[in-house]
Amino acid sequence: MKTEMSVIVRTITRCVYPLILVFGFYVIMHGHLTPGGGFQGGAVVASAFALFLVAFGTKALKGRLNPHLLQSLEEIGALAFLGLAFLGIGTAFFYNILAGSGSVFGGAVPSGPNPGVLNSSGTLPFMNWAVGLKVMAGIACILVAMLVGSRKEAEE
Amino acid sequence: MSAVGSLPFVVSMLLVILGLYALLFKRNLIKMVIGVSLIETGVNLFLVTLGYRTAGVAPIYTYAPATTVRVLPTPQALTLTSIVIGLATTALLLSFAVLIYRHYGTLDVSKIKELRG
Amino acid sequence: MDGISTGFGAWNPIAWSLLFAGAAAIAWGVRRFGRRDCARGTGQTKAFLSGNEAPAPEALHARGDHLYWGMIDGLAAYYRRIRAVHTGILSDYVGWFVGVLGVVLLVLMLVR
Amino acid sequence: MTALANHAPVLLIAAPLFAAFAAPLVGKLGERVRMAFTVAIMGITGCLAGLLAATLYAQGAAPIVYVLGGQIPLPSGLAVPIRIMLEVDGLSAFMVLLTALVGIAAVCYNISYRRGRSGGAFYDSLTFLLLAGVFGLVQTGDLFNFFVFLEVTSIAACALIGFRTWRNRSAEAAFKVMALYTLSGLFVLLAVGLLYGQHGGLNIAYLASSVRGAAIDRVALALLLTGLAMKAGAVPMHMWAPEAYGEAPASAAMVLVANSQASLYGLFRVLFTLYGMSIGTTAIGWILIVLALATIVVGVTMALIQKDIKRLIAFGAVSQIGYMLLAVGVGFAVLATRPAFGLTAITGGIFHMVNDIACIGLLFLGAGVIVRASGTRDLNAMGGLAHDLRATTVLFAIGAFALAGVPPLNGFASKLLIYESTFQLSPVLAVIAVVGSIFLLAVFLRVFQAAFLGPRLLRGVTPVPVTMTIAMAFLAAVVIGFGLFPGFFIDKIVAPAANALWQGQSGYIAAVMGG
Repeated sequence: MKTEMSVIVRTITRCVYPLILVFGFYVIMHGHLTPGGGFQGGAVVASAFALFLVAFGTKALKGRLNPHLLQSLEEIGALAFLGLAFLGIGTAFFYNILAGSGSVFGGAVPSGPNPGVLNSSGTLPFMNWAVGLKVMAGIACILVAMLVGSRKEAEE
Repeated sequence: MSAVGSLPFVVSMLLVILGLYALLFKRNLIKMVIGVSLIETGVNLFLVTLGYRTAGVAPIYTYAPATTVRVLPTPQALTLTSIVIGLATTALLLSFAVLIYRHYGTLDVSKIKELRG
Repeated sequence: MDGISTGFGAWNPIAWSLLFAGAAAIAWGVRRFGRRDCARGTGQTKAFLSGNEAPAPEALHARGDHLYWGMIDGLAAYYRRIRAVHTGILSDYVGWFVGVLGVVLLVLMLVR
Repeated sequence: MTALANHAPVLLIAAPLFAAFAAPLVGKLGERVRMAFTVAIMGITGCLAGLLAATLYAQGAAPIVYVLGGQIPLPSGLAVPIRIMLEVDGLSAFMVLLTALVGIAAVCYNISYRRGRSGGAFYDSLTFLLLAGVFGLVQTGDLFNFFVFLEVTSIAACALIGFRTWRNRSAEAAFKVMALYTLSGLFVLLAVGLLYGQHGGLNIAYLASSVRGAAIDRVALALLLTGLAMKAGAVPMHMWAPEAYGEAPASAAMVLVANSQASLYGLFRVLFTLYGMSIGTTAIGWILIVLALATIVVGVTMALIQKDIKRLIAFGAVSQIGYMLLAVGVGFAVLATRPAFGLTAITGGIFHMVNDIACIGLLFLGAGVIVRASGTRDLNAMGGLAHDLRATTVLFAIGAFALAGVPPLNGFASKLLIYESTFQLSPVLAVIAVVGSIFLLAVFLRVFQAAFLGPRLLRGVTPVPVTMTIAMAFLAAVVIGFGLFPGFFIDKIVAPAANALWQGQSGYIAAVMGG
């Protein structure tokens, strides 16, 4: 496999890469206000990784995207999601304890047309972040695994 | 329901049938994965269409006046979930296709039949 | 006593086990009537094949394919067809699936 | 204790899910820590399953409803239940116990399965993910979440089938099974969409109260029936099953059979609870009976000619699915007239589920031990393994004879119920079922003779870890216990499940909709 693509692609990638990341994090952060959320934002961020891999080849991967770290991040994201669901166990699993409580993300939502209150929805933004982390790391893992390929084991 | 209103249903069923055609008659594993994705797209389109209301706005749009008609959020939630699941299944299918190519040296489905009889 | 009744018959595993144990005890009693002077490893327990030398036990083991070959041979026509159905090709599997779906759909639509 | 019992339905899903995500992280602390962790979580899950079942049986026939993210009980006065909910009735509790049984055996067997090799943490992770999916599948009261859990089990199952990436056949089997699972899942989703469009709800209880058997309902039923029957492995849609069970590692094959039975549970739930009497039951019952007879016949006859020991047991597992389908098909065919033998048939079919999973699980674990110890799967190369694997020989024999229905083991008790009840609908059914059982005995006598008896043919048979034998001994204890005291177990756990199918529809609806 050719290691990297032409200079045009590499330059454009350098320009667009941070923008994609920012947009992805925006989608994750505003998941409770606008269409989108953890999965969509995570997929956007992961698409930046995909662009990086395609433009610079697998060799540039070394030292930048550590698959073991990505795996751990994915599991931490999943565990965080599960933990947030557990927070509501006093009432029911997934019960939103922060909504309307006045504390972080506990703001009241005005009725009628409004620009959207970022400081609302209780545990949902945290769940979006957890899912976003999991999807980002998970898709990046899949990409790396598919590109690098699994090593052949000579056992059994 | 008008003829135009039922068009999305027709298209979604067409997508399902196209996908089934790909699964039944295409010999390349990658094309079969595409067939599975087509069926999935058809079903997703069907679900989204179920919740659509004429001139409705997205149910999460905070600037919408209170009187506006909104589309049903439930089918959209279903579709999103189904898209996420579809991503996982497609990734898994493609990974297995990569493995099969590595072991068998071919992607022709009629040659990948060590397990038979 | 624990048991189940099927409305047609009854089944009591404890009673059955006791009966089985009784039968086993009787069999053991009968076995005791056997001769005590039979000794293993001597000529008394050796297979007699018309005076020929018996093959090694490894060669005598009935392996997987040696069992029921007669029955499988008798059902050869059936097995030829049923093995041909298990092609191992994914497209055929999908075909069976869609075919069954069609039949079920037809039956459900026709039979009210 | 009460609080724990209240939350038991969701904790049963959350605990294995937690283990699935945490296992690779815990695995970084060392292999022993991870093993202790998996055993602890499985122990907790088993206790929760027992607690849930005990709570349900203590409160009588009414199902337990658990509402995610909201107050329990439901806010009353709702025309349409909107929240995601879990609903546990007698049949769900039975399946929960069955899954916990399988999980305990699988985790015990896994302790030493990947010791000292790579990927053990991911193997544990996938096993727990599959278990979480099955727990969700059998408890959910929501048709869309049923689809979600179906797909969770599909993904975890196929990852387990293709786990041994260095085997070409594993990749082949995993690809085929994944494609078919996805297809069946999408058909189920299409049916869910049709029902949603027709009735405007996804809750099973709500849908059950509003389904009237219109044309759309019938199309949805056809899609659900075919999709779930395929995931259960009914002939002629069974070809994936021997590949999946045969190529998956031994403990995964056992959990896969539990997964197939969970799909069968879904089929029963759809037929009896969702549709019930709103459609003509006779025609559908006979569709199931025809599928079941084909499954029994093709399963046992194909098992007879296999050379690969795991593939052979896999065909045996396919044939056993036929007995459950036959019994419940008979029960559904006579649902309108409700003669006494219908309930007997359903009782037999459901009792056979747990008997089947214990025996088949024992056989798969035994086959795993054989393959690990001897290094071959070819039945023709084996012989005299009883010299080296004494405990495995005895345990394998118990499993094989129980599956073939030799008294006084558990397979006989459930098969007797199935024979005698199906005989009253049509003697032909019972005759085919009995002949299938006899063939199965022949199949396992062949395996036993070829693999265990005779002189020692294989050199260098390695001893197996003791935890594998413990897992098998646990299942063998279940086999013998259920065989010796069938009346007790039928009374305690099978009868509530059978009643939930036979006349539980109104109670299931009332638990959510009220009144």
